[in-house]
Amino acid sequence: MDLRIESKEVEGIGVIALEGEVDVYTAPKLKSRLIDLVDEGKYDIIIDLQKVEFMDSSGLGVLVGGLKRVKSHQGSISLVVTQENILKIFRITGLVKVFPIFSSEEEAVSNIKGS
Amino acid sequence: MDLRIESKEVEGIGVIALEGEVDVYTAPKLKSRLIDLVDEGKYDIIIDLQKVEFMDSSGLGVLVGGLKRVKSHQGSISLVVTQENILKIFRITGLVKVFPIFSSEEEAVSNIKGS
Amino acid sequence: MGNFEQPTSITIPAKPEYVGVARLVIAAFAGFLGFDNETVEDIKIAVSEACTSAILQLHKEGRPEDRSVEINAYAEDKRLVIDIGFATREATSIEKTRMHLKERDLGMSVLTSIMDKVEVVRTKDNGVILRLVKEIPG
Amino acid sequence: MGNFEQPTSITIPAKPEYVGVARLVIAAFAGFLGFDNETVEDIKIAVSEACTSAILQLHKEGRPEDRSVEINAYAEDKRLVIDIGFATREATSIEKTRMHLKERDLGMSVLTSIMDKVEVVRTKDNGVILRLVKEIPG
Ligand SMILES: Nc1ncnc2c1ncn2[C@@H]1O[C@H](COP(=O)(O)OP(=O)(O)O)[C@@H](O)[C@H]1O
Ligand SMILES: Nc1ncnc2c1ncn2[C@@H]1O[C@H](COP(=O)(O)OP(=O)(O)O)[C@@H](O)[C@H]1O
Repeated sequence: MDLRIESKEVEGIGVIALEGEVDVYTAPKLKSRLIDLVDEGKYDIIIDLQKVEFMDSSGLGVLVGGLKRVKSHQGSISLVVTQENILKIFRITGLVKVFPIFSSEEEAVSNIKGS
Repeated sequence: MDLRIESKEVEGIGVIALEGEVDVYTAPKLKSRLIDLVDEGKYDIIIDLQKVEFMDSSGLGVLVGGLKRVKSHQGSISLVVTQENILKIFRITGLVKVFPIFSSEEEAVSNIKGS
Repeated sequence: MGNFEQPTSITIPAKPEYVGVARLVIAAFAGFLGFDNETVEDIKIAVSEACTSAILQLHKEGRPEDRSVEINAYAEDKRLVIDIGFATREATSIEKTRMHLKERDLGMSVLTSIMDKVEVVRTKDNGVILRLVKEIPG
Repeated sequence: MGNFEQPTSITIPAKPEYVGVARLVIAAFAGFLGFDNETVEDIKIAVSEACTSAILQLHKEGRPEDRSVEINAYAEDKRLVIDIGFATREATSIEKTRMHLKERDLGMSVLTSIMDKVEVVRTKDNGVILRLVKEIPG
């Protein structure tokens, strides 16, 4: 198992789509991709987790770290999550209150554009 | 994982349907069920392997042992196999030439009745 | 089905890329014991957290390349017990381990909410075991 | 993906009900290395054959309850190596093992047709290893 990361730009927003497993081995990849985006000046970021099969706190930690980074530029991180097992760890850890979670990329985009 | 064994009678033929895994742990269960059938006077037996997820030589050994038993009573063992991975070990071991293999219970029954 | 009271033991190098192996191994074992798929997924997360914690602690102590993590899984009194053990270099290891777990607060909250019990046990020779316990259904 | 050259090691009690655990563990490991599902199924059968052979040999020697089988899986030169090791009681163990394998002719024909190489290796202390080798695709 591995983590595949694809980034694209939608209406000026950085969108990262993940596929695979996010754990202590693969999370550093995600971290450096997030840092790259922020360095490119993308402070509103959507991370699409719909194809993530497994995620533990190593992944959550990177998301929290990324959030700190974009917040220092008045930015935001929105998540797209549809699988019950992934939603669950955001609930357990209380991170559902920290990240806005959407059920599709389009919803996340229009929420950022609307705000 | 476990092995579930169901037996029934179809037109006087003993039919055993297996579900699960047949290995060194579960094969003895199958062996004693086969012995019971032979003791009951059933010498033409159909073993339906369609719901078997895993089988190794421990399972094959029991089938060969059962065949020896029924043959001493001029009986037969017919198999129902539809999954490629299960067919494969019968091919590897040359047992496709030892057991008549059918793709449904009905086929196996009418073959026995016809012969 | 067997009772699986004797431990199945897995030893992995203390490296991040092996945590996924440990997860799958324990998932397989939990499936054997009759846990449903959702709970198996939860147990995978718990094992991942515990192994990650062990590996990160070993990395902090240095020279992780020759270190390993030993996982023992077994059934006891209708409960699945998963022992994640590693040898630390220091006598104060158990306190360090507790501190280390507390620092990883996200990981700990995941771990404790998934498992019925999480313990830190000291063994002889500065060994530390993270013991995860989950009741077997039915 | 890691290179998995350091062994992942699994120790199971020498009892029939644990062979299924060994199968699933190695299946998980093989999946990690990039084998496709069909080949993973084949490797499961091979591991099952080798563990069964080891366990049956130990049972013939008696007192199987305190015996165990240690399985080491690792990648070496683009090949998956699975070592199924056990300690025998007799010095002639390697010949016994070869004989035992030959007797289990169905098991051996399955094993050798699935794996690229099957070896019996003697270790110190009357240990015997059944070494299964399979090329990693790609
Ligand atoms: N596995 C983890 N468990 C708990 N908290 C974590 C974990 N990983 C990171 N964190 C927390 O998430 C935040 C981000 O960590 P990290 O990803 O290392 O980014 P950074 O290096 O930018 O701080 C940190 O505040 C850290 O406390
Ligand atoms: N695992 C096995 N590998 C190879 N051959 C086997 C295996 N198990 C059984 N056999 C062969 O299949 C036949 C049936 O064996 P078994 O199931 O023990 O029945 P029985 O006790 O009636 O002989 C035997 O001839 C034996 O040689």
